[in-house]
Amino acid sequence: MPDKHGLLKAYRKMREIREFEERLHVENTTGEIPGFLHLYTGQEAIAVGVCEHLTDRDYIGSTHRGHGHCIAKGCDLNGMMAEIYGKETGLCRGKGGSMHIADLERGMLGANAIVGGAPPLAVGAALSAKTLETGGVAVSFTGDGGSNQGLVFEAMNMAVVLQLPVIFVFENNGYGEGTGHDYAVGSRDIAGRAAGFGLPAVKVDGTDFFAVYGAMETAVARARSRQGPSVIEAVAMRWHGHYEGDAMLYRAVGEVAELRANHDPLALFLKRVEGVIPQEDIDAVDREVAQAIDEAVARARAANPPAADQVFTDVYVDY
Amino acid sequence: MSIRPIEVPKWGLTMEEGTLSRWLIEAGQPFSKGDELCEIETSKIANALEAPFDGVLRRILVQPGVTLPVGALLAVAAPTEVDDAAIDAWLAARQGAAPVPMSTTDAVAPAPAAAMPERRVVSVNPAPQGLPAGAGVPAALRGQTTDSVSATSHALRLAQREEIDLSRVCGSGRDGRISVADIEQAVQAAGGQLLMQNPSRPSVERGDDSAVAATPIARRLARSGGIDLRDCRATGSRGRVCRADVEALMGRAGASAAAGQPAGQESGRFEQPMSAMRRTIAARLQSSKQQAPHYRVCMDMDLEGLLELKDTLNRAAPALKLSVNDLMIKAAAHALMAVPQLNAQYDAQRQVVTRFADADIAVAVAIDGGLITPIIPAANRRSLAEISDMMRDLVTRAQAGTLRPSEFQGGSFSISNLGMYGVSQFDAIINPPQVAILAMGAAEQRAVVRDGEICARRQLTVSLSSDHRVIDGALAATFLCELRRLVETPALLMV
Amino acid sequence: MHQSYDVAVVGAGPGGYVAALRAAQLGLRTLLVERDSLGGICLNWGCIPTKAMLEGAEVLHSCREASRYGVQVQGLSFDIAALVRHSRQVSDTLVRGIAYLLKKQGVDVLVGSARLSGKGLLEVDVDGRAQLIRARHIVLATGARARALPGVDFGTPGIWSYREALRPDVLPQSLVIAGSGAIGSEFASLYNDLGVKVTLLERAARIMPLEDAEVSQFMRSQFEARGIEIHTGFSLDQACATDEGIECHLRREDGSRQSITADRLLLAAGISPNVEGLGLEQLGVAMEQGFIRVDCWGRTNVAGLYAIGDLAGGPCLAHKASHEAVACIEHLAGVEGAEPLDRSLIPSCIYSRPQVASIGLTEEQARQQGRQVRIGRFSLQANGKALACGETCGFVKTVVEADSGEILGAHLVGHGVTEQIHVLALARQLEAGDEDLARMVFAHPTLSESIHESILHGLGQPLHQ
Amino acid sequence: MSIKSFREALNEALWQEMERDHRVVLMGEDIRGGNGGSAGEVEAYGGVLGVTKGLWSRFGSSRVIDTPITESALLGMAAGSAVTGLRPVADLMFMDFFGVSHDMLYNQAAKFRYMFGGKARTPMVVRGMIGAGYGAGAQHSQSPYNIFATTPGLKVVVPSSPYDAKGLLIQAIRDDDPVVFCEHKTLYKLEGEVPDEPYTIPFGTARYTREGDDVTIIALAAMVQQANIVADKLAAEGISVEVVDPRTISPLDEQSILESVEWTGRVVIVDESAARVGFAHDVAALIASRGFHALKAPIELVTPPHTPVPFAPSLEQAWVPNAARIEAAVRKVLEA
Repeated sequence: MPDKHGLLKAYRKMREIREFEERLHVENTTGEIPGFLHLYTGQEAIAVGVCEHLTDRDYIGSTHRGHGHCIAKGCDLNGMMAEIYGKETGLCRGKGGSMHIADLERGMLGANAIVGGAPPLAVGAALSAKTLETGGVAVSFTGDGGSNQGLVFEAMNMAVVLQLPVIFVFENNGYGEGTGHDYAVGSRDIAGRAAGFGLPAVKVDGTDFFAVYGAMETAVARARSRQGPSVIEAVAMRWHGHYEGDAMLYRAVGEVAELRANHDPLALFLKRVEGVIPQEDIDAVDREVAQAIDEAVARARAANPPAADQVFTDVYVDY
Repeated sequence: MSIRPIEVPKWGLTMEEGTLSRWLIEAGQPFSKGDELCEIETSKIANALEAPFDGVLRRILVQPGVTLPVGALLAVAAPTEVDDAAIDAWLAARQGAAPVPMSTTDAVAPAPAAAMPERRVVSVNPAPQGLPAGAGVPAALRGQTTDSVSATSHALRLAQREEIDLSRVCGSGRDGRISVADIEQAVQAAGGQLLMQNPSRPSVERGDDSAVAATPIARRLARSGGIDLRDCRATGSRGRVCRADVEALMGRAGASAAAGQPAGQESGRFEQPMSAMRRTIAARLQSSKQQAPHYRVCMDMDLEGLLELKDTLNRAAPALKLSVNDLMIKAAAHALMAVPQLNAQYDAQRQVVTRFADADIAVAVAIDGGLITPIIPAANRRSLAEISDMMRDLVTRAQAGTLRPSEFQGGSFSISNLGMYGVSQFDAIINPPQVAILAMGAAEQRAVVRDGEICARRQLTVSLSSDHRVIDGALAATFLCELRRLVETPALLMV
Repeated sequence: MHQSYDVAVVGAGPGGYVAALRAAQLGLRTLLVERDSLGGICLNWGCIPTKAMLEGAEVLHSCREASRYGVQVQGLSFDIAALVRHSRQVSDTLVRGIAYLLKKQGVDVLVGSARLSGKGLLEVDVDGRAQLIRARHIVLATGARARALPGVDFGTPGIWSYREALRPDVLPQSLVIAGSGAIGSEFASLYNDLGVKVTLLERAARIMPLEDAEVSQFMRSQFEARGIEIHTGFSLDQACATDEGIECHLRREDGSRQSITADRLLLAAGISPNVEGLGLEQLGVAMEQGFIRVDCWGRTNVAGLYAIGDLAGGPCLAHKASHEAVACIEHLAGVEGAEPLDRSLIPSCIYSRPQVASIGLTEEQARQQGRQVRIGRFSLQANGKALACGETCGFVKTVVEADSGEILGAHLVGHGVTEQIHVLALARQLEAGDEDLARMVFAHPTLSESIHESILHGLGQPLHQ
Repeated sequence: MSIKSFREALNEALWQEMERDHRVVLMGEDIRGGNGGSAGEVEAYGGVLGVTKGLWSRFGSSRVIDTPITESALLGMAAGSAVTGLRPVADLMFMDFFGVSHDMLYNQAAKFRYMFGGKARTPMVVRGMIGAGYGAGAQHSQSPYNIFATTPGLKVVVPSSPYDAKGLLIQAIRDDDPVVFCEHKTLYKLEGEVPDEPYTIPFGTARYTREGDDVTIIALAAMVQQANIVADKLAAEGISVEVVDPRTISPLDEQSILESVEWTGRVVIVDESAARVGFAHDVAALIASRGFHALKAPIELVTPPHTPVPFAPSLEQAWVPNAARIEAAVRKVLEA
């Protein structure tokens, strides 16, 4: 359980994610944003609950639904927004986009548009941490859809074989694209299946910041003390479609409304900290975050697109 | 290993020489890449030469105040473990690149004249064997390439063949690697031209397409269009190349050749672009006039004896049609044998004077739109009849434009004669890389004093222009004295 | 006018003017000297005006034969003066054309008599004033003239050379022609057609002695059929004017004599080169049988001096002179690919009626050279076009080397053969063999088909005989 | 300088680079071998063909990492560790196995730098065997370097001699980009002079193993040896053959290829990768588009047929390009 300062910081992160994603949900309709958007709303507690245990020497590997992970890991909001707008001021200079936001200085190994792509990379980052003795750990985020990929299994096995400081976080948000978790995950139990690889695996409520935070505390402690990898399955349904524009014909009428009413991670968080954090502090954070997101959008829109000659740069370090 | 030269750098495209102002480090001192080694002045700038690599300055070859062409050797660097003998050997191997200050021609050492009989060339410093190689390479690029330069295999081969120093060529490839195209570009930028020909079988045989079965028309068409019949398809009867095949190839070649635009023309004013020949003449003579310090020595000669000899011979033999010019060529050739220093070529870049065993005399011939200098090779060994016949043939073919390049390129000495226009005397510009040219006026009746009496004699005035870098006044005068002796006692020409 | 030239050409006939044109084309400064008129004998007194005259005779002949085609010509009359006028006009037109060409190419033309005054020096007498010309190369192309015979004086009225024969004021009653070469035979045919009683004398055993024996034999029978009296094996000893006309004294080889009298005597017994007054002796120019000795490029033994055309030896034909001119100039100018003239490729033509055209070797010459030959023959009597035209008089004879198939020679007699001969000239030039010609498609009906048939005959594959 | 085999040269390169830089780690199945076996702590393999022999004994398990048979995780771990500070050398064993793991190379490692706006470096090397000739069958005999070379972001090395193998492998390890290092299995025993000290050969510099005037043969790996045989044989007939070994096909030394073509005007390209859309076709297109004017004859390609690699030795010999086929191609372009 973090202290008051930590709680307010966690809240600010969750609020940032919420504002960022809801603002994109609106801005996307202007047609100014190229490509696909996969929004994280509803899962804020997972990213923040995990990343509050991490520092810049620790690495995370993300998914195509990566905005929340980026913000939680400390990526610059302006840089992220500009990247999503495809501008030269973006974190990846407009060459990555929403699905490939990365910030290696923050330990963010990149959102990853290949489902199941992060775990092997996180294994590699953990190998670096172990070999170079940085004391760092590596975390991979994978969805319930990605949990079925063979290379995810390979990664878990490798991590166990080499006893690497890596934590595999499975965010079970109910759907892999338009296919339900209950259909696609044969055992219907991601954590239970993972345990078979020979590592501790727990299942928590992903809308509950404190549950995630607690599970991660244990896993990080194991990793940092060279006790090997862990698995956390966190369940939190997404509020938006697979991508922006998804008609969500696969969801029952009222499902999302019910989520908004009863499973809002931010609301649940505020309820828990009632009396601990003064309301005016909360209000101040809300105001500041709204302002920051306003500014990020304005800056992103005003920024220049990358010059055409940039198409040729950054393929190789040296060629 | 790794004895490396410190050379006069090329700062900017137009720099051709630099004067060493002072050394900033002493012999024996080590230096690092980027250290300033010495100061060099050019006509445009004074600048410090930065060390292109790490090393120890082992030997300073040039003292302050000396002017040297770009690429000339200033000093030698080598690690301390390299002994002096190795450096001496290295210097000797670096053919002819020994520092010969431009300002002191006296410094040309009387070197062991290593004769190369097959070429009949005697060189003050050993000349490279393949004389045609490097012919189109401007002096600024000539030299030996050290193995530290990054270049493609063909670029290295080309550099070796054409004697190009690749350190003076900018590479456009990865990490500055030099390609064949880079060399071509550098040579062109410096005003030269490379003949890129693979001497392998297809090129050697080029032109000899007689073995190809072809119709007479196709053969003729191909010849006139410069088409090699072996490049043509053979769709004609009995597997022969026919007209259509040749034309198909011409069509492809012709499509890429742009049609020339007629020159702009306003009322009363005509712009005429310089012809290629004019441009060449302009460039060569301008460079000669600017670079070679010309001076003239004149002398009158009595022609009575020579004219009498000429008439006697012409009368006696139908096959002889000697002119004064023919006899003067012969006389000059003999005089050059007596004063061989004038029978030479000078390579300012390499600071080498090449002397020739035979007098290859170039004779200036006016042709439409310019002039050309066909050569009587080994005029000293030819009879008057041969010289006369060759001259008539060369001059006629010069007019008709049918001379081959080998007939007008090179030469060890030139003669220009304007006597037929009634010119008494004139000065000529040296035809580089030669070192002297003889200008002949008309044979004129002049009142001269002989044995205290004024009498009319036919006289000729000649003017010798010499390059003072190589030929001093006394030498020029010696040559003219010898020439006069031969002209006034023409029977000597028969010997 | 320049002070000095690269090339000076003396004589503006078909050799000289072509040499000057070619030299100027190659960029050489060129002078052409002519003492009379441009075009030389060929244009003024030879090839061209005779053809104009012969065409007149041909038309007259056709009119006489017209009734065969149902054409009735009444009141047919002939005016020799008008024909002469036409002939002169043709010459004038061509001469003007030459002058234009020379001017266009930048050739300087000097009218006067030239004389070599030294090596590379020409002295030209222009209206009595001597002009000195210096030239690196001097090309002599002064041509030739009708050869005079001992005992026969050209000054005598009634004794003609071709010049007089080309412009008679009136037609003579009778004409004796000495010499049955091209000139003699053409005039014999011409004057016979014009209604003159013609007697043709030939010192050799047959007329047209340079042609194939079969041609001579055929032409003799043709001429005799037309009423031309022919005496072969006779030489003209003497001719003198009498009241009855020109009395010609003839002598046989065996010494027996005979005399004939006619209104006019035309001397056509060969030609003499115009070597006189050129100053050749002073320069030591080497001669050979009256002609200037030259190599295949026209070079004499004197440096820078050349001779081409009739002056340099036979055959004395305009086209031979022109070819020599080009070869000579191209060689001295160093033109790549210049080739000397191959004399075996020169066709020769006699514009008599019927015409004679030939190229290469006669059958006799070929056999004398020891070559195995196959002879092809074809008579125009079997040629459809000839029948249609009523020109069945003539034949084609081809001489082909047996092993190589090379067309060694061809001999044509008949209407228009002077045009048809070029098929065979082309074949020789391109070294097409008889098998190639056998495969060649000849249009039907043409007179040229006879060539095809003769070739086929030689190959033993005749179609129409 | 001493005589070493291709295999020894590679081993020496790895050894020297691991000595020089503690960030260099090796990973792959059985690069040590023996892990978890009943024989205890032994080096059972040192690589299936012995390339990594002795390295585990020297550098230990933390730097010579035996992995499970798990190519995806292997390359993923290599990519992830490369982008976070290590310089891994992953041994794929047979390059044919790229199929089960290609995402980590194709979508991840190759793209990091570009996709992340130039902020990532991925200094990893993927070693693997290529080539037919050992009767290894359709799944262990291919030469898929053409497939790697299509991917921007990957560098592809195909050495043909011990000297090149060492210099290029050291360069590959020191290179900050992902490098696919293709070792032709028939070359391992090939011996040649190799300097004892470490050295690098810059990528994108072709080597002319023979210089000549009449025909250019462009070849890689084992085909270079075949081309050299042909060049030496034809030299005796007065036919002068130039053999160009590009050594790396990405980057490709286009200049050296084009200059040789400019010089000779006649080209034979030998390529073991594919009958269609292979390295040979790429180089032929390069020459056709930028060196067409120099060509005196149509370009001749010598490739395997468009079939999988057959097993039976008689079939495999017919499949793989050899000196006889190269010689025939050279004669064909000379006659054209």
